[in-house]
Amino acid sequence: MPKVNMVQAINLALKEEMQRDKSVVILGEDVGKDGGVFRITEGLIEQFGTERVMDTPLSESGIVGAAVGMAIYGLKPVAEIQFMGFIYPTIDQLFSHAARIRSRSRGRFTCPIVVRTPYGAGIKALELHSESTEALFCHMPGIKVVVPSSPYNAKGLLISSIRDPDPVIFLESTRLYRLIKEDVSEEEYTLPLGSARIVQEGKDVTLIAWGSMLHRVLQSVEGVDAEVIDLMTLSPFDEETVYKSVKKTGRVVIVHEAPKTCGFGAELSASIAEEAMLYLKAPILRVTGYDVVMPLPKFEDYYMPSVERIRKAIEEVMKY
Amino acid sequence: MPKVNMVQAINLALKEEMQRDKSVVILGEDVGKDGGVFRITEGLIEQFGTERVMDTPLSESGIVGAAVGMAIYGLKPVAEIQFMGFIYPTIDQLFSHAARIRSRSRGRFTCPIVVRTPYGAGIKALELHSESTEALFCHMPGIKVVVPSSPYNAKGLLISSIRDPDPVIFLESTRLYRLIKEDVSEEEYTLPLGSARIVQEGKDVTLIAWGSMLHRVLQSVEGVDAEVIDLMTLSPFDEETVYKSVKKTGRVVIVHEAPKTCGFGAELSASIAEEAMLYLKAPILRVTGYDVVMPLPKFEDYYMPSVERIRKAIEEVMKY
Amino acid sequence: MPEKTIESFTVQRLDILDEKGIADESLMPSLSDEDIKRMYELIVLSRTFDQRALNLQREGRLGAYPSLLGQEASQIGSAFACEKSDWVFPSFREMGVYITLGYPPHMLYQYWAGDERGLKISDNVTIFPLCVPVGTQIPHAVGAAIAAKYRGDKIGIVTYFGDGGTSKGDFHEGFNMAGVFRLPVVFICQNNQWAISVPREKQTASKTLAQKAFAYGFEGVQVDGNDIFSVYKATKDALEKAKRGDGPTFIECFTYRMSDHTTSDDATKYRSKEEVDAWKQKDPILRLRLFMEKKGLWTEQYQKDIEEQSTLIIDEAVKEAESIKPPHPEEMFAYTYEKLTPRQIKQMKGF
Amino acid sequence: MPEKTIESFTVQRLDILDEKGIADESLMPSLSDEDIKRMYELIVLSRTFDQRALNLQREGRLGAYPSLLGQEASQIGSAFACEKSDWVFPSFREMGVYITLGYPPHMLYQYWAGDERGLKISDNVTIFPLCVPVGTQIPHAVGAAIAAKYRGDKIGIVTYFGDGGTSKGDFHEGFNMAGVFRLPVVFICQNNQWAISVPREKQTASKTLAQKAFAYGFEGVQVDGNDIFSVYKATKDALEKAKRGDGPTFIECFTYRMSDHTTSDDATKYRSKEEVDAWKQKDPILRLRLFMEKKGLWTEQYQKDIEEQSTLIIDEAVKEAESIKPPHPEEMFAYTYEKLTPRQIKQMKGF
Ligand SMILES: Cc1ncc(C[n+]2csc(CCOP(=O)(O)OP(=O)(O)O)c2C)c(N)n1
Ligand SMILES: Cc1ncc(C[n+]2csc(CCOP(=O)(O)OP(=O)(O)O)c2C)c(N)n1
Ligand SMILES: [Mg+2]
Ligand SMILES: [Mg+2]
Repeated sequence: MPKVNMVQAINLALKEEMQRDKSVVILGEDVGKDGGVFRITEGLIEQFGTERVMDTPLSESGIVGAAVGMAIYGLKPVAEIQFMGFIYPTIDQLFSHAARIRSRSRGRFTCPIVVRTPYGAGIKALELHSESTEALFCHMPGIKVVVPSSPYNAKGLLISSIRDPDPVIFLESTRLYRLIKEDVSEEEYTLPLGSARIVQEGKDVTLIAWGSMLHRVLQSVEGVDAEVIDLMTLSPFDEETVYKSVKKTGRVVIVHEAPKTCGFGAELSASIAEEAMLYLKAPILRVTGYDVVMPLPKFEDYYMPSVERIRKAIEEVMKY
Repeated sequence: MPKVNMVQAINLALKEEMQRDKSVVILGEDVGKDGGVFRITEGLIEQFGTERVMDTPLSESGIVGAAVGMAIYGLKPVAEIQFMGFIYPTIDQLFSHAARIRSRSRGRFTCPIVVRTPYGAGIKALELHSESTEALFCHMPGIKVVVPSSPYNAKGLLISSIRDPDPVIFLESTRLYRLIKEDVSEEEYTLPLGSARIVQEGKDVTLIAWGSMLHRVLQSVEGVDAEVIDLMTLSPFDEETVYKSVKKTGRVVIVHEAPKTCGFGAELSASIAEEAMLYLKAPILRVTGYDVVMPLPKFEDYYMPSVERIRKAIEEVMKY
Repeated sequence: MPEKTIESFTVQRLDILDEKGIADESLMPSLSDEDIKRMYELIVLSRTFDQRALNLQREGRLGAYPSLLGQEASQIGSAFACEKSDWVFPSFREMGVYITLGYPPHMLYQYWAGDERGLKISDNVTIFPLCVPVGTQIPHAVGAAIAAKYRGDKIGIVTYFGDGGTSKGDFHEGFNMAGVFRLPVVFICQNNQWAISVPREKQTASKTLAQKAFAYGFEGVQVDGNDIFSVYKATKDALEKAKRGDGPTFIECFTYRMSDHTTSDDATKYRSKEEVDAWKQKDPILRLRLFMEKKGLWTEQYQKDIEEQSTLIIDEAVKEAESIKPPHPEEMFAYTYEKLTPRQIKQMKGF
Repeated sequence: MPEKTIESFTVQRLDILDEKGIADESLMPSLSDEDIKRMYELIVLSRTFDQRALNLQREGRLGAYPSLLGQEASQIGSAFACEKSDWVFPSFREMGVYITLGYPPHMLYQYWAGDERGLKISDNVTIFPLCVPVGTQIPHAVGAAIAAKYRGDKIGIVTYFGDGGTSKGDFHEGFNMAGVFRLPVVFICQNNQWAISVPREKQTASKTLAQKAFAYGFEGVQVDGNDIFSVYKATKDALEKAKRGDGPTFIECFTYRMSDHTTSDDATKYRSKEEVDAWKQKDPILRLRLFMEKKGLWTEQYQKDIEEQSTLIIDEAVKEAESIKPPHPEEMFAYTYEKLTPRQIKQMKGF
């Protein structure tokens, strides 16, 4: 099995699905000849032509709006938004339409689109190139949100997302794109949406993370008997796995890079406080980005949850 | 003191601020001759002219974007978005710009805009006329979110919002517009942003709500020694008041009409689970809208948190 | 500045049937007597539907409702030009379009009474559900056209919006893509002169709406939107052009909203009786009737017959709409995703 | 269809200075020799700034950086037409505009090194911070123009964007409002033929970008964007028109992005060497030099002097930018709101 990074794994998933299913098409800015600014779609226009790999005008709302129309007609469009900071103009099409097509038409029409976008900090990029606002999309019933954490699960989750009959936001950590290589089969495989994965079992404390923060968590749990959960799908999230772990450990630390207030950590914590309160031995702590406008690179390291901050939170809950 | 409803109270606040400060101007769809579809701006164009009460083209993003530019230049624009369901196309201008003007220019420029919009269900309206997605705006540092619950506090909070040096989303419950009348002084008064109000003191359970749900909560607490908090400002919310109450009662029920997952109740619950865990006697419960696309009128009553559902939650936490 | 000219345009206007019912024969599209009668009957049916909706709303049996009064020629003329296989993406006022395409009137009433089951379109009608957020359906039409072109389906995609809709960003992004990809879309703007209380000249400073198409490299044309023959012809030609692979067309139907914006609105607050009265002379049904009378296609008896027929259909539709059992609360969850989420199942079981 | 014409337009193009440095005297704007030399010196300074930025980036001392190479005439010609009191809303590639308006170069380096303090504009320069989300600054210019008009300030508002920016919804909504309210805005599009890898003809199907203005009821003009006199004249005229109260103007500067999109891009992937080489002949600095030489305003010595001068300024700017102490972590919180929230205070104190 070839060892590939996440860019290659995502490229592989797209290629395989396009080979398998003629209704899968790609659209976005610079996805064609340029192969995407992160090279995710490299080689696809050569293999599948301009009809299936469409360079669009600079129109985020138009891209997602057109994808909705394509899906209504029966295609399975995979739209790329160049950075998560440019997804905001698509929110109207996502929330007013993509999320509601099935409901509005009582199932006559559906909206199986995937909106892929690079998210998160860690590559010292420009303003609006480091956003991590995944929680916004988890508050919209009708939309699913998926965040892979490795080449292997990126491929399996993307294929599932493309095959999913409902709209999926697929968030790819820019920091992870080229950070890790993994064995990724060129055979077809899928990973189910809505299922978390226990990366490491443990008894004393449950750590919950997704995307690039998972790796920081793994660096932080040394010497602790920690159970580490990679959520992978945020909406709908795998409640069962979370509660089961929390009921076992009685302690929870949630880590994400988005600002704390109303981040997805809030939902996790609230769900736990509702469903597993009696098992808790300590306050549920969140280690997150600060409640500030996402800063430029000079502040980036300070903004991001560090190993040190995560350790401190673990120590804190272990006091109880 | 005249007894007025919320429509009149908001109208009064706008009129007073426009009289006091020439830099306060209004823009939006149908805010002029028509006086707004809910009659909030009635009479203002006659009094202040078309230069200060601007009917705009049908362009939500343009309205908020123009308001940002006006604020940068030194005005204090109050923009009306006709219904909260049409605020989604403004999210890009709000999150990419309004929230960041101060930070991006390190304080050289600021963005004192108010975006008013009717929100929530309860008037059996069309699709996208009953949205309650306040939580989205609470996840964006740089933005404040205010939700009045009565004519009196609507006036005081709106005046504070207009005078606030930062962008404020001001959410007006359509259900409350004409539901209650209250004494509202024609004298100038303000209510501070970021402060909650204890509507009713109690010892056994803390209920937290805002906007129209506050009234449903008040109907539900009969016979219970409940402390009821009207949050009024969601971002930044009054942590001190919330924790103090929770530490006293040890039981919490949060009520909102937005879908449960990632609603603002999640943040409240998570904050409490972090800061006051050791005082809690029972799970923190949320009584909310369901995790479905906001339905049309035939389902509205079933969707909204009912007195019965709230009572049931109170009974549940009282079991502990 | 004295400069050189590098591009030029003209905006055309099409008028066939005048207010007196006289048609310019040189421009007249080919329509059989049966077609013309069918068009007329659809206008009468739509108007009957509309009038009843206003009554039902007044009685609290429907929610807020947007009347199509005055826009029948624009709606029925254009929809009549569609083939069964064409796709239509309407805005929210297109009850005349729905009816022309064979959508069951009782389902429209059901929807306007606040029951989303009214939007469960049957598989053989390719008209999309009503779109409430103005202008946002335009990119859907564009996307469907991309898909149809990709599949090699020789069909046209029609989308409707108002003069207000032309101000939205999605209008721009959709039109621009349609131009770039030369898509088989027919964009139909019912310029009814008002967007709630905002008059056309405050909506945009361009003299016509039609000219906006030139910004995207394709043709825009203005037609008398109260003249069903002009609307029909322009739509028919545009659909043929689309199917030939010659790209999109923008048709501005110059018409008038005779009614309040919706039943929640009071138009007397912002527009004059004189203006409304002037437009009454231009009633689309009046001039078609005069035309048909001259051709011997219209008689008093015919009028009575089709009015009766329409009333019957509408009576039946109301009865059917109101006899439908209220939806089961569980249905509220059923169409969020293909499958219920575990959390939804928990919520359904009661708090 | 035979119809009647109800509106017509022509799109004009302005060319003054040709590639050989010969100016059409009948069109030449009034500029003193000193003005012309100042313009030239600003081009040289901008190019020195730009070249250094590319070097610094290569050495890891700046982040990703978008070169303005080739667009100097468009940027400096237009900014030179601005008065001190005019307001400017740039996009992200307008380092030449910033420099022309007197923005300290060291702050630009500071910003591109990832330090937002570089955007803390001093009170006497009314140019707005760089805007990263393409096209979204256009409504800000429109809003500022509404405010200026309301205040009775007789100023012009200038905003810059690229050919890619014309596809965004905010372009449309902003332009439309500017037309409706007849605002004192000058919209400047640097059509540099590329939006990253998307060529101009795939961005939109209209023959010119200038013609898009007619969709909003005001004038659009195309100018040779590599000819500083054309750009200057068009901008100056448009600003005067704006200040007279005669509304907005759209200027398409027809130019070319000589460099990669940014330092993260590799343009050889998607465009040919031939195309780039052809545009080298049209270099804006070359033709201005030829013009000045003929007028006796340019000598080898002059060139050496101003190059030295520019290098000195840029050396100084780099030194200053790099000697600034890193910001204190607490500064990260300071500009979210006017006052810190209780939660921020808690966060600042450490988790
Ligand atoms: C995006 C959006 N903004 C505001 C509204 C509220 N609204 C409903 S219809 C309407 C006016 C629409 O005018 P036009 O496009 O001319 O269509 P018409 O009503 O004349 O048929 C407005 C402002 C809406 N539905 N969607
Ligand atoms: C809304 C948005 N989408 C995507 C991007 C990523 N991006 C940065 S520049 C650019 C191309 C811009 O092209 P153009 O407007 O012609 O300006 P130019 O780069 O040529 O100066 C893109 C797609 C962005 N910054 N903003
Ligand atoms: Mg209209
Ligand atoms: Mg460009």
